[in-house]
Amino acid sequence: MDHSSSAPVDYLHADRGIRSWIFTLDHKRIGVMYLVGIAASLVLGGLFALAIRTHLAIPALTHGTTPAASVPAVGEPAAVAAPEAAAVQADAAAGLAAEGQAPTAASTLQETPPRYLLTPRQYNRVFTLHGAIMIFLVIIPGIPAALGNFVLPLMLGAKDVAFPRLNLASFHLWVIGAVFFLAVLFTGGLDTGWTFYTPYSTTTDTRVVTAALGAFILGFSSIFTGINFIATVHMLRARGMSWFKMPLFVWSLYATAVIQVLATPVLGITLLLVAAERIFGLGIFDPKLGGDPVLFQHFFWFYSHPAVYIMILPGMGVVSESISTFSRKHIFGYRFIAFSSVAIALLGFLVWGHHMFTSGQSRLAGMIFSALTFSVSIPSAIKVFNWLATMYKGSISLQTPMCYALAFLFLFGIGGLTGLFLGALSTDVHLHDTYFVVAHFHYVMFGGTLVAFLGGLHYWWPKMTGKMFDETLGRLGALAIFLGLNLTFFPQFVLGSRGMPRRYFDYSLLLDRHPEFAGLNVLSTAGAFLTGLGFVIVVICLAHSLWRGRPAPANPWGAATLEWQTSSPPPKENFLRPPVLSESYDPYYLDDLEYDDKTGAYAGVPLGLA
Amino acid sequence: MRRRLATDRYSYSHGQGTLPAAMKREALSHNDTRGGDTRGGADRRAASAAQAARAVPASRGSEACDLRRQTGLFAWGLPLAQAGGSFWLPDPASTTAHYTDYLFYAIFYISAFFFALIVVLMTVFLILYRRRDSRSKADKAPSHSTVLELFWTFVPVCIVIYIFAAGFIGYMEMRTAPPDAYEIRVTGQKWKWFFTYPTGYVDENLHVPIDRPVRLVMTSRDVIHSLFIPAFRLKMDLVPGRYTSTWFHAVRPGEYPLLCAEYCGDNHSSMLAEVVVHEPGRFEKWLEEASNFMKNLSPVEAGRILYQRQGCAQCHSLDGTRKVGPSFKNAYGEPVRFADGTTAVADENYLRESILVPDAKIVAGYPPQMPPYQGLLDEDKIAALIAFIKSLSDAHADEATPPADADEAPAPDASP
Amino acid sequence: MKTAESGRQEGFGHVVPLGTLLAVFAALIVLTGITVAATWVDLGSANLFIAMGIAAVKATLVALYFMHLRYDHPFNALIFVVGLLFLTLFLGLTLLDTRQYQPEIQAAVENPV
Amino acid sequence: MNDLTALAPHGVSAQSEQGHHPHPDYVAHHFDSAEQQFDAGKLGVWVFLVTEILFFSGLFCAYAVYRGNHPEVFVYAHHFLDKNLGALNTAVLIFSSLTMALAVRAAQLEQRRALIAFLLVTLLCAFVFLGVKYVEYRQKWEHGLLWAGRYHATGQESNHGPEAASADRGAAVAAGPRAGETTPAVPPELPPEATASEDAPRLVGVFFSIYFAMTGLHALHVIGGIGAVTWILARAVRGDFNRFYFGPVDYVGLYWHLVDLVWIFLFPLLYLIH
Repeated sequence: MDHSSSAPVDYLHADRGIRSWIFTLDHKRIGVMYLVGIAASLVLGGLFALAIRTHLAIPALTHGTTPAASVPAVGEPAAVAAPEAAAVQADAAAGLAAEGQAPTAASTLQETPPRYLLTPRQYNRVFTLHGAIMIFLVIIPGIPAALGNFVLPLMLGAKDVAFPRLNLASFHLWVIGAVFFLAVLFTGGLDTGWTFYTPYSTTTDTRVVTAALGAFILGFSSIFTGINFIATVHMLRARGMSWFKMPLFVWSLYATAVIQVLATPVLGITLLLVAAERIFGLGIFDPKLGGDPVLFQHFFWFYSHPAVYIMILPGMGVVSESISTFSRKHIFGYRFIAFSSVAIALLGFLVWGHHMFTSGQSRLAGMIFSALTFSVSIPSAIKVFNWLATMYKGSISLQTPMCYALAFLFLFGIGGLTGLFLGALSTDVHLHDTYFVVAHFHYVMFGGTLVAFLGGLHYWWPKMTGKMFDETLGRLGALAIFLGLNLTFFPQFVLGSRGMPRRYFDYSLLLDRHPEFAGLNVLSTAGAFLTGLGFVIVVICLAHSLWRGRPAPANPWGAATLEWQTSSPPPKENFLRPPVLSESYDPYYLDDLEYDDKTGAYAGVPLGLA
Repeated sequence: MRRRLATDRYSYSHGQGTLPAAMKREALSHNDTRGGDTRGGADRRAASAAQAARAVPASRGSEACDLRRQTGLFAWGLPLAQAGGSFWLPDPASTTAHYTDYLFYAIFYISAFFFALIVVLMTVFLILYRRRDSRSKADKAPSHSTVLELFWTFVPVCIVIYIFAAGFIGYMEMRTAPPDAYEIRVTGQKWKWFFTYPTGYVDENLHVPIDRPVRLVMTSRDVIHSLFIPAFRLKMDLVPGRYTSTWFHAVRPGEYPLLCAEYCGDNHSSMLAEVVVHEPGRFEKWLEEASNFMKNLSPVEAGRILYQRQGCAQCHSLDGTRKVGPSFKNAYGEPVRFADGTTAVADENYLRESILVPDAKIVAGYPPQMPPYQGLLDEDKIAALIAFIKSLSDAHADEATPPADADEAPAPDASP
Repeated sequence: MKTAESGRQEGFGHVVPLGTLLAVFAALIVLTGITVAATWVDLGSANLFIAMGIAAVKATLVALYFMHLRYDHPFNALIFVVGLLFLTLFLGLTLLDTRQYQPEIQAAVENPV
Repeated sequence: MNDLTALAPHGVSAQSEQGHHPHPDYVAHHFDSAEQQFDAGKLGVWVFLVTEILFFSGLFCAYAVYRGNHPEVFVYAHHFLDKNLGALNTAVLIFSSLTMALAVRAAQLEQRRALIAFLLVTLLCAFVFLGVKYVEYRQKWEHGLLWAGRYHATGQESNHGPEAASADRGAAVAAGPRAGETTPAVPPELPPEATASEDAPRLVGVFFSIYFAMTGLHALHVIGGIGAVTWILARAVRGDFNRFYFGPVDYVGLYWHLVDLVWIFLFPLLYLIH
């Protein structure tokens, strides 16, 4: 790669002006725009998370102490009321159990100021929007659309994705979906949980139809990305790049695209039916009209379980890349990792019933789904062991992307293993819909996908922006997020197994019997703030690099995949000459790349790359 | 609204074992007399409520709670200090609980082993093969070994087959009720539980015998709820338009929390009830007494119990404050303006009609959210409720007594 | 029509002969006739299978000839079949479960709460 | 629907023809050749068609669940559907599939006038199909044979609504052209046994929910198809297609055949129940 003076202008400076961004066909710019949108949604979702955690710490801090401002028992009864009435009154006022103590006016329907941060209606809207925003806006498009869009054509040695205009349409649909969600936020919110379970979603008075249409549009954005990636991987691989010369991140994006294409349409029809239920009274899911609510759960989870594999597979792809590169060692068991991605994608469609063990599903179906659920855990185990085998006898440098990869191993380890508790029938009966489930999916989604997203973001940051970030700040952010995550969600495992149900606005009524709920919830809230701090550090580190980061070399980490064989940031056409691979090329053969202290980069051309 | 049986119920650490013997007897005896003899029940409850109401706010009824309360600003009692049950699981109290506990700890130890394996290997490799001058490149090592791959595929497969089998066996036990089980019908509605006993008596707490398995046949009146009794490791959704069933056989007398586990709206977190497991032989006596509270109590007191048990308390207050529905205080005999602009005096017929078909006349400014009680309350129950409402209006308090006493309902009512 | 600059070089993609298209069309119309006719004969549950069988044959004809699956890259046919596979998977397991718990719904219909 | 190929003019074509202009303007810059572009587009359309199949799978699943568990409802309710109109619609759609296939063939053979003619006939068939659908819907609307929430069939005074509440709600809300419910206009072509059984099964409203959901979604796809074919017609008139670049016609053709395919299954499932 000759860095001749007349190096072509990079994609960031190739065109100027806002229109060159909004109507760009360049996959790299679309990736960057997705990244900005997803980061904003992540901040919004994160703020909701902090609101929930702050709210849930208050019952612990104020239970059992004499409340500061003791509001006189509401409407201290006059002559007629015997203490009985006062007690009933306190009970009717809902909230704090102990009579004599100022009854919390945090009951639902009264307008008196809540003693807690949020009233029940507000709390239900906050946790619902936290779920919906984080899932539909952040984590489903997350790695595939932001990092995948940028990196996939580069990794394949292609000039662009197969259908650039479809790619732009996908981003525009994502923006429209986000606008729908904002409309929901500002016009009364949504309080059905991100799961839209009927008949609650068809009888509540919140903005279900707007949210359903928003998610429907985001579904199409996801389908378009899926179509694009499948066509790109099939048709636009560099000359000489067979299927087994593709990087593992491309394999994981391909498997993810297959899920996106096969599962998302079912979510589309489900959401349309919920909207039709509310607008026309269609009656397929509404028991009063002869419908069956459990049928809705089948429709919903047929998409939503494969959706969790849409989230985790790209994360695994990023980890495969990072661990091999930063251990300076060929990936161990390339084909097994590649095929396990595809296996997870296909097996993921057989298991949706394990979300419904206690929902009135029949025992036979429960047995079948539980058995199939365990088949999905095997490919994940294979991947983890292969990553460890890759590190064996490597030369491991703990740079920021590697910190995130190892944090992923730790956190996904816990997340994956706690899935065993929820897959087994007799333990799931106790643990379902408790904080154990909340902790499980946060470990897998937050600890798995989001940590891998940050790892990938740092890994390809030099290629995207042409700037190197500061290592110490990067590692500090990774450490803070790692500790914060564990402090937030490990206590929730104990909360859940000891019987605290999820989506609870207030657990003070349980504190008499379970005083430990107080301590655990406060720990979890502390963890949430630590994680929030971690994110602040990450933002500072990356923003700092944009202005004062040193210019990034073409190959700062010394990887052999094609995206590192072009300049950072790459030109608009990605490669000066389309790369041609010979038979001896191997994306993970790193021995031909030497670290050069002066330039702080890896020089040399990988074996087999003309 | 937090639903409590009555103000005087003792709540103490869920494990019986923790209480000194004396205190346990006292709590239990009180527990049974409270429910047992309803004749004095109301007075006893009134008295104990008064005593509790005057009690110092910090101290709850039961001493055990006080001990823990004094130990810290708030109850930081981490599970380790928690008596009964184990670190992870609350105290088991049903015959099928051991299936869950056994498998939970089996999976826990398997997971702990593999997790430790991963973390130890990761840290060892990290330290042993950290990049340093003498080790700027990786050693030559195979990048593929089918034997190893087969090994760490085969081992997990065997483990998960075992876990599935254990889970399935326990599950079938939990979901197959023995034929002689004592059947109780459970109805859930937005933020209240109703337990209908074979005698037709409806209570908002689940009283069960200890010497027989109990089968719950459940459905919901509005949205999906989920009956969750952590101590029995039992959970089953209540789906509207359909019956779901589950069963348990309690092993120890005492009181256990019953929670709603499926999100059902604003008061999902206070849709609580108590599972009261009676001493052998005490259950039948309790049920017989409770079933005909209508006969034993004066209409006004029966009306008050109906007010609490049938869900009126949820939305209608007794002291004039506005809630979902209008307050009952001074409601009787006063003119009422309806949403459609017409007005009428709130007489007996209006009250009866509003109970049976609430949507017929909606008071102005209130949401039409009241569920119809058509077919749920029979004639003398409605009369009792109306008597109770009358007793709350100062102007007409005296009228409440005579008419209701006239038609003493002889037989225990059969309708739920 | 802007014909390609160079000579009559054969374009790619298989041109389905006219005869085949018309034959397929005729077959489809006949099959529609048959499936309608089949409803006059009452064979009990077999009717559903006959109707579905005929519909499947018609669908395969459309897919093979009108949609060129027969002449295109086999991968496109694989995509189509995988789509149908996942459709049957979704229907199959959902039907299995709903049929299992149907008695519980029937009970609630007979004596509602 | 979605035009899957980009037509940016420049770019190097590896297998370039000998012509002086190696990369014709109908091949996108990131594709090496027109054939690669065509194959990529074909692959993309087939993947899109799979999403359509799975999109309809939700309704086929609802159909299968409710027919599997309540066959009597389907037997009772299908009498209200007019078999002849259904058969006519099937024939119309199959014919439009033929003309679409002929249009694709014409595009490949660069017969521009034939291409335009066939596309016009396809559009015509599509409008005929929608017309017949309108007749059917109107007929159902008149007799109150609507979806579960609005079902209140006239001519049968029995409480056929699943619950009194929904029937009242149905009656109260059933706006639309009909006057009161007084006219017992039982559809003339109903076979005798359909009206004989007074008490319609409890779930008959759900049958019509599924009927309207399926045929309604299918009709929406026909309308989408009309839009796509019109776009292709416009480009054909403009002369964009040649034997190396007829992808869009083929892709819209594939989409149209799928819409026909879905109807091939809908027709027996809804109309020919026995």
